[in-house]
Order: sequence, then structure tokens, then C-alpha cells
Amino acid sequence: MSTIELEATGIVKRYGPLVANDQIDLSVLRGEVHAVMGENGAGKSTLMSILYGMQTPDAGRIVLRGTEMHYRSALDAIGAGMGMVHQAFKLFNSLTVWENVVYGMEPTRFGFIDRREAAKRVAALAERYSLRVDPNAIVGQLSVGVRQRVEILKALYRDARVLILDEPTAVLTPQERDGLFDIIRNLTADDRTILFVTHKLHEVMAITDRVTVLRDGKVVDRMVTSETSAREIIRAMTGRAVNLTVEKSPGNPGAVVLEARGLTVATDGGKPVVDHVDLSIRAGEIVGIAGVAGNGQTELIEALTGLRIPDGGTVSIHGTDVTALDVERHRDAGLAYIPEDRATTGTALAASAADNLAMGFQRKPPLSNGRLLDGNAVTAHAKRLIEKFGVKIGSEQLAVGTLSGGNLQKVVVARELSHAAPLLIAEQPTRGVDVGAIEFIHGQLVAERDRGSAVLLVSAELTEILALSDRVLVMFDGRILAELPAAEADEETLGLLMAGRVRDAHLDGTEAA
Amino acid sequence: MSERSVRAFRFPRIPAVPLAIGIGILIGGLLVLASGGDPIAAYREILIGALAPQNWPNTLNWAVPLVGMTLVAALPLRGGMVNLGGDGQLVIGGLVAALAALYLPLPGPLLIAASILCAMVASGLYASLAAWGETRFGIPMLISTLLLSYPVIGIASYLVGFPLRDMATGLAQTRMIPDAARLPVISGPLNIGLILMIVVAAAVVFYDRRTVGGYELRMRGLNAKFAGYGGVRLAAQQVRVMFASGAIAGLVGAILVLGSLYRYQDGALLTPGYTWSGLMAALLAGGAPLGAIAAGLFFAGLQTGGFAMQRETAIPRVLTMILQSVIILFLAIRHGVGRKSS
Amino acid sequence: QDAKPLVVFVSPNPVGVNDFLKLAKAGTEKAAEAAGATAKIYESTDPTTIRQNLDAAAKEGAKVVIAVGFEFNDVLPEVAKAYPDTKFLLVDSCPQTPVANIYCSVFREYEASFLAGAVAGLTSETGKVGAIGALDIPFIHRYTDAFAEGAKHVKPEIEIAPTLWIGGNNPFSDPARGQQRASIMVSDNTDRIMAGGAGSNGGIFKAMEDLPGAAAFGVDSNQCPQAPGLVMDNVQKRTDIVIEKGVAGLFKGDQPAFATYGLAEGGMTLTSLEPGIEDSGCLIAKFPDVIAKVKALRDEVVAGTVKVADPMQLAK
Amino acid sequence: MSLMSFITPSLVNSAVQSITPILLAALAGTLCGRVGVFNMAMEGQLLVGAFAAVVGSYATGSALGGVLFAIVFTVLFSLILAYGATVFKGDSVVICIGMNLLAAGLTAYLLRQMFGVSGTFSDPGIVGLTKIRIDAINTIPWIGWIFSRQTAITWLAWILTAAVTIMMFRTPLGLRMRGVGEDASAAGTMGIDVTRYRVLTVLFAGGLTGLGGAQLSLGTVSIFSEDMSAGRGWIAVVAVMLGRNHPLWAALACVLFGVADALSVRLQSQGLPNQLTDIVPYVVTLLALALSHRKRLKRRATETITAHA
Ligand SMILES: Nc1ncnc2c1ncn2[C@@H]1O[C@H](COP(=O)(O)OP(=O)(O)OP(=O)(O)O)[C@@H](O)[C@H]1O
Ligand SMILES: Nc1ncnc2c1ncn2[C@@H]1O[C@H](COP(=O)(O)OP(=O)(O)OP(=O)(O)O)[C@@H](O)[C@H]1O
Ligand SMILES: [Mg+2]
Ligand SMILES: [Mg+2]
Repeated sequence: MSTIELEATGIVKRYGPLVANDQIDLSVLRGEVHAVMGENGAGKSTLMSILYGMQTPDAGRIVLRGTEMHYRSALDAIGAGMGMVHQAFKLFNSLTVWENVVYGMEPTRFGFIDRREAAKRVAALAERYSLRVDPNAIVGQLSVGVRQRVEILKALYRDARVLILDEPTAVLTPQERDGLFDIIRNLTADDRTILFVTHKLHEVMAITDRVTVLRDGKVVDRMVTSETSAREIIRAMTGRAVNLTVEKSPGNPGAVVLEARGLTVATDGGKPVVDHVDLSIRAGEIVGIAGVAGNGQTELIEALTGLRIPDGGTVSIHGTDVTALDVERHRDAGLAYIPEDRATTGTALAASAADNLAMGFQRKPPLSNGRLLDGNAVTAHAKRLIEKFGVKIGSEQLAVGTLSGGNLQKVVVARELSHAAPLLIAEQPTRGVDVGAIEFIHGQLVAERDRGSAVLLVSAELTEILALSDRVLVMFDGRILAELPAAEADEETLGLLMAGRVRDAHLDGTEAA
Repeated sequence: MSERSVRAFRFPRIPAVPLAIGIGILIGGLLVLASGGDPIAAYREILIGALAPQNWPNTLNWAVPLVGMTLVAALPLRGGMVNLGGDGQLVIGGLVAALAALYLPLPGPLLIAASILCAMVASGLYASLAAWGETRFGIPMLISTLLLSYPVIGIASYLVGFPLRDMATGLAQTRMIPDAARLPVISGPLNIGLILMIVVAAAVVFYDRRTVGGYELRMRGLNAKFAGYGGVRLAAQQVRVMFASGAIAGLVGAILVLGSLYRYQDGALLTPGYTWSGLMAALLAGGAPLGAIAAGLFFAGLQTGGFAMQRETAIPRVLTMILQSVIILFLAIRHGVGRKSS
Repeated sequence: QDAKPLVVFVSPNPVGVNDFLKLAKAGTEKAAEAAGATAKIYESTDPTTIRQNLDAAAKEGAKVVIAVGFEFNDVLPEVAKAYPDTKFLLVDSCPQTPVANIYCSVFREYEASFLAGAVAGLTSETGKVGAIGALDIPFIHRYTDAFAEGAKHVKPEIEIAPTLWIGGNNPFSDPARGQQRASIMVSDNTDRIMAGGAGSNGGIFKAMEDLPGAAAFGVDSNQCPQAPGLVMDNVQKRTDIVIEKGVAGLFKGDQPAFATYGLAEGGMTLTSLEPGIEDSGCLIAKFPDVIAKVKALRDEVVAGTVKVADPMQLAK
Repeated sequence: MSLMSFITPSLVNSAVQSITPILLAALAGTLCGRVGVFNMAMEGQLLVGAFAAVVGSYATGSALGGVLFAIVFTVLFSLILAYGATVFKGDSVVICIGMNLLAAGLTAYLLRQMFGVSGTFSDPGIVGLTKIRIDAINTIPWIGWIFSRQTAITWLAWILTAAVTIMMFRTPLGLRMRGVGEDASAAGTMGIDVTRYRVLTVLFAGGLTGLGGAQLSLGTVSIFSEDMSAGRGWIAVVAVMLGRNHPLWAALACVLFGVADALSVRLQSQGLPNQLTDIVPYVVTLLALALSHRKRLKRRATETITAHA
């Protein structure tokens, strides 16, 4: 296992004045799992898209199995045996699994797609690498874990020798993640090579053979996994030590702030996506909702925040029934809300930071008298928040569209925390954000709790749930499957519950709903 | 998440608009040249026809409804909504104004005020119907506004062709409205409709810049989801904005009927094509009120000049239509005018 | 300043949308030539531009301003009062209250349509005739209703198909809709159709192909060459003659304030009643006996022995 | 009066005829929609096609020449949308509105400058499309009326509807197009040149609409008149929306409109005022739109309908 499969030397990629990749050298051995790590904006995705032929480097060479490559498009890279599973899946939700897999390389008969042959080939491939998936299922109806298998199938269908996985575990349960690791081992056993991009250190430690660390577009370190530690990797990434554990005192729960009873959200015809959910959050506690994406969390939060009218049940904030009220009234009743998608819900990318930070306050003093907006107050408010939360932006009049993920998230967090609202709902508050920003946001959430707010945290990230929550709810298939005190929650139990396996989770002493 | 298009928001570069106008003029000139005309003479006549002091009243008179219809389009556009139903809303306004002026038993100024008010309310309600259809049933407003115009135009045409027709003429039109209901004349073709329109334009600019509603509408235009998340009641806002948009169209109809036609004539409000010109002007400015007003004035000048050009030279005035469309196409293609962010 | 006097024709719509305005344009040019004047054509599209054009014409110092159409009824009196030295010839319409410098010339279209109906009645093989109009407005009933009356007059037992209207977004310029309506009529065995659709007429003619022997009647000018073999005859409105006469009268100073033109004055006619019918391309040329009968009928109408009712009943 | 005598064969025949341009435009709209380009320029494209067809027919003295002109010039005209909405990333709604206006202005201008007329251009030199008579069925009462006496373009329109449907759902090309429209970036990562697919589809759709324009000016009448598309392109846009980018459903929407339109003519001959009967097809379309979107919106604040992708 010492043949070089892929070698990139002197890769440079500039975006205007910004050098996203600066003389990067990367060497990957055949059959290894090679991690590429770095903070947000370090240049990982840029490097991967260059290796995959989606972008042309400004300088540098790529040598694949001894041959120098000159990709004109991803098609050339695919042809040369590269495959990539993107962080956000590149799948067609309305199409079937086999259609997604053969897309662009369809088997044909008389010019028509040979549907039977296509499905057969996909099934055979799935069989061979134990990727359990029904070729005729519609992708949009599959769970995230299965969709990822479809992505891997796509690459294997094109006989990918090198597979790039960009943050592949961000949306998986621990069990699904372990399943993925099994698949990765199957693949490497077959002499295929894996490039693994992630922010999660324990995964790097668990599955990879070697690590290349990027910072500001440069390679800052190369390590052999078995000879290093998580702490060292972080230091390489950030240039400092980062505190991974959240310091927090035991909670001090007070009165009930948010209460939902029998909350139900129906779908057209099918079974409810939120099915008679009861929950209550008290002042001064953080309640975490764990669950795999797609189990009704999004709809539950929409119903709790007034973005959606529930089909049944009630929601009250501080005893006020807000079930049928709109978002504005929810906010009036004391809601602050960090939405899961900062770019499409949490901000208007084309609007200035000042406008973004004013949202939600626009009808209240000091920003307005309810009808007329006070431009000076809006500016002052924005300046104060940018300063306080250290948002890296030139001026409050600039559009936020160019901010990095972490900075954009800070804009959202800053705005919502400045409400000093008694109730904070935080949905995936650190998704795709680097460790430095995670540390900061986690600190803010705990401070919010200590100030006496009720905090509802929804996250697919178990480490986050475990680090922050005083109580943990597990959501599966539209229902709250279990409720555990923080002390009794651990990764394995939660993982099993998130997969709906109550029986295996050995819930002694805790209530299973 | 990385699927989103993160794009730096660029303000349209200053030279874009003059450049587009230049290109429009160039293409138009070539067209004139190709068909054996004299482009310099054509443009000279357009300029004189639009801008010579003695022609100002004509230009302004044409600008009143055109800028009005520009605002009709710009207001929803600011919030990312497209109102293609200006024609129907204009017709309702005109017809209601005429009927109110004919049948309300009110004295002088009161009659004028009441007629205008009725027209605005009727058109506003009608326009908000499309908004309601979208918020309540999800019928896309882009298409329902357009489709809703046809029945209204047909029914108005029927009404003035049969039950409400002026029996003394052979055309489909109502009787003349009484003198008391006519808008006072400022001078020549100009009436106080001009002042009403200036007030409305100022109000729209003020709303956009200074009020909470204006801020919320702008945010909706940039990202509707964000606005909804921030507590803006999108459905109510949509109905409200469409009501205002329709009401302005109603006002334009009323001004035309009470100020210059003095009766509702079948088709007379629509043949000038104010709705589409206004829509183009609004699109040109991406819904920003001041820019839209400027674009509306520009188009009004161009069109008035076009008539003058056609009088003086053999070049048909549709040339100005070509100029307008080339300008907007150039801007749309070159600088992404109207492109939605995120 | 140009030494030549100026004559301006202000059209209510772009010229050429109907042949009627083309005739007016030709008439203006001929009249100006005869009077040694310069002719200009100002095209309008709507009331606002009509007004602008009238103003512009008067300001240019036109001696005579010719306005054609109902569209001028409301605006002209106001403009005329503002320019008392300019003479306005209003063709095809007349304001309700007379104004000193407005001279009206109107037509009695129904007389010629009546004759066209007679031709239809006399030539129809299926015994069924009908009319298609652009829009259901009283003015156009002068064509459609009088046509039916004429057919009935010569053949009381003839069947009259219900009148169809083109309508739609563009009634005066939608040949496809004209064709659709005519083809439905023709499929109902209606073989003589009055085409009162202005710019849509081409479609109506085209539909005549569907039924061997079917023919339509054109309006305003000789439309037969447009669709050879499909047009029987035309109800011609001699706007040109009316304008020539009017302008001459105004230059001379003996133009009456109100003049009407029908069969008697030569303002309305059928192509078949004019010289040159053999080369007109009209089907009627093959029916000399019918022409003779219609000529006789014309004389009766002129003499007043046959009375044609005006379908446009205007309240006074 | 029985239904059979109310709906006569000739009525159906003329409905089929008058649907053709709308159907072709709707087909074009579906194709564009499928690759993620919202096309609402069909009104202008039809007009350009109709004009070019008349010019071509007049210049070459053959209907086929006219049809070829129509296709070529409408494709050229469609370059604006094809490149504007893809390579140049312009907003398709703005581009389409601009194109519609440009088409109206340009055809009116050229009409005057080339033929010296305004409004309508008709000349015996314009050779129209011949109607295909199928003698075998010509005499069969209903069938003969409906299937015989139609132009080749009408036949082609329906054949194309079937062909496009099969292409869309059974061939690699169709699969790729659907992918491009559903998620361009996903298609891009699979090595599909999204821009190329879009550009070519919009241009092909332009050809289809051009064909529709030719039917409009040469199929039934051999005339060009200003603005003769008269809203038909907009109806096609509605049909695309009603059909949700599915060619067969869009075709059904066109048929619905055609039937309503034919009925309105029939109602007119029953003595109803045409101003009222004229609105029947639009009211029916509105009702269909309302019914097809009947489900009540639950998500209230986050859901806004954007017609274009
Ligand atoms: N298309 C682009 N245009 C301009 N700048 C870009 C573009 N893509 C990336 N960048 C810049 O290049 C740098 C590297 O970005 P890249 O997406 O590779 O980071 P990353 O390491 O993948 O970050 P993350 O962990 O957040 O995914 C960033 O600073 C970013 O601002
Ligand atoms: N076209 C572009 N122009 C300018 N900057 C860009 C462009 N595309 C991407 N960027 C920058 O690239 C950086 C990283 O982009 P990316 O999409 O990977 O976001 P991210 O930081 O990883 O956030 P997330 O994890 O939420 O996706 C951001 O800072 C963004 O500003
Ligand atoms: Mg990345
Ligand atoms: Mg990222």
C-alpha cells in the first residue's frame, strides 16, 4: 500500500485578490483514507473541486496513477476514475434511484433508455458493496443515509477509483455513520482510495490513515493519523488551542416558558409529519432535540414559531396561546429563533448587515415608532452588534452575501440574542461552522440559559446535543420517542433512539413516550 | 447548504443605464438607416417633440398615466411580486370613475373626490383578489393577474356597449360626465391629475425609504422567506401591496376619464399601452421607486417624441418601442436587472 | 414659412389598419394637390394622441384639418374652439352640438350594405346569408343589419345566419379569429357573408375556400384582388371623394356645416356599381343580370321609393 | 338543442386549427421549463414566426419557404432568451417581457419599411399552407371534418407532442433535460453541460414556436397583421403552468382552452353578446388554474410562489 494514486503539486486558485489555494501539494496513496481538514474557508472545497475537474487551477499539476491530467470538465475527471460525494447531495429528488445513478451514462436500446438493464446494473452494484437500496425507489422519499448510498453508487457506477467525500457524516446518525465507515472499508479493501473532508476530529481518528491540514489556502501540516492526536490537529488548523468541551454549571430550571400539547402537522394524505408532540421548556434550561433530519423537526419548529399553522394541538408561550398566531405575535410573546438555514431563511444575502440585523425589531422602539423607521437607530444597532459579536465585515452598509458561513451565522445569532427574549429556539446553530465559531456560539447559548432564558436546541450533531443540553428529547418519525436527562444520554443510546430502535436502547428508568 | 449561490451583491454600475440607452439608440439608428431613413433627423424630432418647451405639456400629460402605471408595477416588484394585471385594474378604475361621476348625486369637488375614491377602492380590491388567490390557494399571481384582466375588460366592454352605452353615439362608451366631475385644468392638456400623481409618487418614495412597511417590502423582495421568518405577515402584506398597486391603477384610470376623456370609452385606456410601458420602466429600475419614476419619465418622453417624429418624418413611431425593448433587454442581460438575489 | 397652405389629415388609428383610412389618406393627398396645398398625415392611437395631433396640426398653421372617425367627437369641439381660424373637416361623425369651424361629412353606410345584401340574396345558392362584424357596436350594425335587410328585401324567404363578432384582444386585426368565425358560418351552409372586420377581413375571405361557391363581401375599398375568387362585391365608402369635396368646399368657402353621403351623392357605393367592374377581380362581374337588378334597386333607394332604415338608432 | 348539434364537426375542426399555434408554443414552454428556463416570451416568438413566415412565403413563393423562414428567424430571435437567461444570467421574466415588446415593435416597424403597409399585410403573393385532405376519411361525417382539412403543421404539432413526451420520459436526452431543470448543479457534477442543454433547448423551443407562428399566418389565413398573436402566447404560458411542464397535460390545457373558445363562438351565435362570450375561455382557464391549485396553503409565512425557477 505505498503506490501513489493521486498527486497534486503546486495547486493555486485565486478568486480576485483572494488566494483560496496557495501552492498546495497533496499526495494520496492507493487504498488509503486520506483526511483533508481545515477551518471554514481554508480552501478544502476549492481543492476538491479542482481535483474533481469542476474548477481549473490557476497553476499546478494533477497526476493520477502516474498520468498528468488536464481536465476540461468534471466529465474528464469522472472518466479518469474520480468520484465525489458532495456535502449537499447532488441528487434529483423526483427521480428514481436508478435514474440518478445512471444519469449521464444510461444503458440504451434503440435509442431509448433500457430501464430494466439500468435497474439490474444498479442492483448488482449495490449488492457487491453491500449498499442496501431499492433501485426503483424515488430518491426524495429516502432517508438521508440511504441517499448518501445513492451518491456512492453513482460514483461506483462510473467505476470511481478515487472517491472524494465532502463532510459526509454531517447529517448521519452514529449508526448510519458506522455503516458508512463499513462501506469505506469495503471500498479500500477493493483498492479504492478515499479523500475525506470533515470538521469532526473523532471521525478522522477513527477511519483515516493520514491527514493533510489546510489553513488560509496553504498546507500547514501533514500527519499520519496513528501518530497524532485530535488536539494536535486542531492546533494545526487554528494555530491555537480550542476548548472543545463547553464549560457549564448545572441548570436551574424555572417556570414553563414554551409548552406544546398534542401538536400535529399533517401532510396531504400521508401520515402526520409531526404526530401529537408534547413538550415543555422551562426558563433556565437547554432542551435538546436529537434526531435525524427529516423526522419532523423542521415542521415541528415551524409549528412552534408560527411559520406554519399546526393541524392539531396547541402551543403556548408564557401561558399565552399562540397556536394560530403569526410569527410576529410569537416574537411579541417572547420568541427568538435561530433558523437552520442561515442563508435562505436567516438572512437576506443581498441586503446590508444593518437591514439584516434590524429584522424582527422593525416595528419596535428604538428602531421605529411602529410606522416610521429611524435610519440612525438602525445603523447604531447594527454597529453595536457587529462590534459585540466580532462579525468580520467592512461596514454595516455592506451586503452580507459575501460573509463566510461562520460570520453569517454570527449575524443571525447576534440578532436573535439581542432580543433578550425569554425563549430561544436554536436550530442547527453550528452546522458547517468551524471549531472556533462553534466554541463561540456554544458559549453564547449557555450564557443565554444562565441569563434565565428557555432554550430549545435542535441539532443533528450529537456531540452538540450532549455538550449543551440539560434534557434531551429524541424525535423519530414525527414523534418524541424518548426524553432523557442529560446525565443518562450518551451517543449510543441516542443513536439507537434516533434510528427508532427503542427496544435496543435499554431505557431503564427513563420514560419512553 | 453549499448549494446556495453566494454572490456578492453589486449595485448596478453607474454607466450601465447610459450605455444601454446608447446601445438602444445605436441599434435603432441602424434600423432607421437600413430602411432608408435619416437617424439623425429621427432622433432630433424625438428630442424636440419630447423636450422643446412648447411640448412639455404633451410630454407631462403622457407621463402622468405612464408614471402612474410604472408605480403600479414597481410597488409589488419591490417585494418580488409581478403585477401583470394593470390593464384590468386600469379599466375598472376608469369605468368606476365614470359611473360614479355620472350617477352619484354629489356636488362639485365632492363628486370628483368620491369618483376617484371609488375608482381606487374598486381597482384595489380587484388587484388584491389575485394576491388573495395566491396566498389562499397558491394560484400564481404572475399568471392570475394577467388572466383576470380579460374578463374585466370584456365585461366593461359589454357594459358600455349595451346597458350603459351613450345612446347618442355609435360607439361603446358611456355618456359624458357632468362638468362638475371634471378635473380642473392647469393649462392646456394638463389637469390636476398631474398634481395627484406627483403626490402619489412622493408617497411611494417616502413609503419605500422611511416606513416600516417599506423596509418590510424591500426585505421581502430580497428574500421572502427571511421576511416571513422575521415576522412580516407575508400574506397580509401581499394583499395590502396589491391593493395599493391596484388603487394606483384605479387612480390612473380615474385621472384619464375625469381629466381628459370625460367619459369611459371602450378600449381608450388600453390602446396607449401604459401598462406594459410602466412595467418595463419598473423592471428597468428593479422596482426601486425613484429609478422607476425616472425610467417612466424617460419612456414618456421617448413615446411623446416618437409621435412627433412620426409626424415630421416617414419613420414610424414603433421605433421608440424598439428602443425601449432594446434598452431593457440589454440591461437585463448585461447587468441582471430584476435578477432575484438568493 | 411655407407659402403653400397646409392640409393635415389626423387619423384616429394607424393608417392602414383599415382600407378606409388609406382612402382618407389618398383623398387628402388628392385634395391638397387640387388646392395647391401641402398634405401631412398625423397618425394617432388613442384619445391623448388624437388631441396632441390636432393641437400640433393647428399650431402648424394648417388651413384645413381633416379628422376621420367617431373618435374625434369629444375632443374636436374643444380643440376647434381653441383655434377658431382653423377649419376642421370631420368625416364619418359629427359632434352633438355644432361648432362654427367644424364641418361634418357623414355616410349612410346602410344604403350600400343594403344593396350588398340584395346581391347576396340574389346570388346565394344555399339560401342562407350572414354577417361578421369586428365588434358588436351600433356603428357596425349599419353593415351587418342592413345587409340582412337587403337580402330579405330581394328574397323574403332567405335564411339569415346569426351575426358573429370577431372580438378578442384585437378585433380589427385578428384574421385568424375572422377565419375561425367565417369557417363556422360557412360550415353551416351560409354562402354569402358580409365581412365587416376591417383588418380581420382577410381571414374571413380565406374561409370561403371551405365551401365551394361561397363568397364574402368586402368593405371600404375594392378588396377583391386580395382574395381572388372569394369576394363577391364590396361596400365601398368613398372617404376619398368626401374629403376631396369637403376640402375643395372649404377652400372655396361654400362647404355646408353638415353633409351626408349615401348612394345618391356617390359617397357610398358597391364595386359592382362603378365603372371597371370587369377588371375588379370581383365575382359579381360574372352576374351582369344581378348587377342590373341592383342598379335598379339603387335607383329606387336614391329616389326614396325604397326606404332603408338606419340600424344605428341614435338618441338625440 | 342537443349537444351534437351544438358542437358541430366544423366547430371542432376550427378548434383544432386554432389550437395549433398555442399547442406548439405550449410545447416549447414545457421544454424550456423542463430545463429550468422560464419562458414567457411565446407571445413575441409567435409574432416573429408569423411575420417571418409571411415574408418567407412572399419572397420564395412557397409555403415551405415561409415555414423555414419562420423557424430560422424565431430561433434567431430566441437567442436573446437562450443566452440572456443562461450565460448572461439575466432574469427570464424581464427578458421575456422585453422580447415580447421587441417582437411587437420590430414586426410593426419592418411591416411598414418592407411592405409599406401598417396594420395588415395581405397579398396574393403570400402562399398559404395547403390543407391535407385525406380522401379515405374525407366523407366520414365527424372524422372527416376533424382529421381531414388540417395543415401539415397541425399534424406535426400533435406528432411533436407525442414525440416530445416520449423523448422526455424514455430517452437519455429527456432524462438529462429533466435533471438539468430539477437541479442544475447536480447535473453539472455528472458532467452535463447545463448551459449547453439550456441554450439548445430554448433554441429548439424557439423553432417550435416559429412553427406555431407559421401556422398562425399561413395555416388559416395567409396574412400578417400587427399583434396577430393576440394573446395566444400568454395562453400557452398558462397551459404550461396548468400542465406543470408536462407536455401531455399542457396539451390537455390547450385543448380545454380550444374547446372553451369554440364554445364561446357557439354561444355567440345563440345571441349572447360577444364581449361576454369572449371571456368564456379565460374564465374557464382561470377556473382550471384555481382547481388545479386548490390545496390550501399551510405554510403561511415561508411559502411564496415564484413562477420562475
Ligand atoms: N466562487 C468563489 N468566488 C470567490 N471566492 C471564493 C469562491 N469559492 C470559494 N471562495 C473563497 O475561497 C476560500 C476557500 O473556500 P472553500 O469553499 O474552499 O473553503 P472550505 O475550506 O471548503 O470551507 P468550509 O469548511 O466552510 O466548507 C474562501 O475564503 C472563499 O471566500
Ligand atoms: N461567487 C462568490 N463570490 C464571492 N464569494 C464567494 C462566492 N462563492 C463562495 N464565496 C465565499 O466562499 C466562502 C465559502 O463558501 P461555502 O459555500 O463553502 O460557504 P461555507 O463557509 O462553507 O458555509 P456553509 O458551510 O454554510 O456552506 C464564503 O465565505 C463565501 O463568501
Ligand atoms: Mg467547503
Ligand atoms: Mg461548508
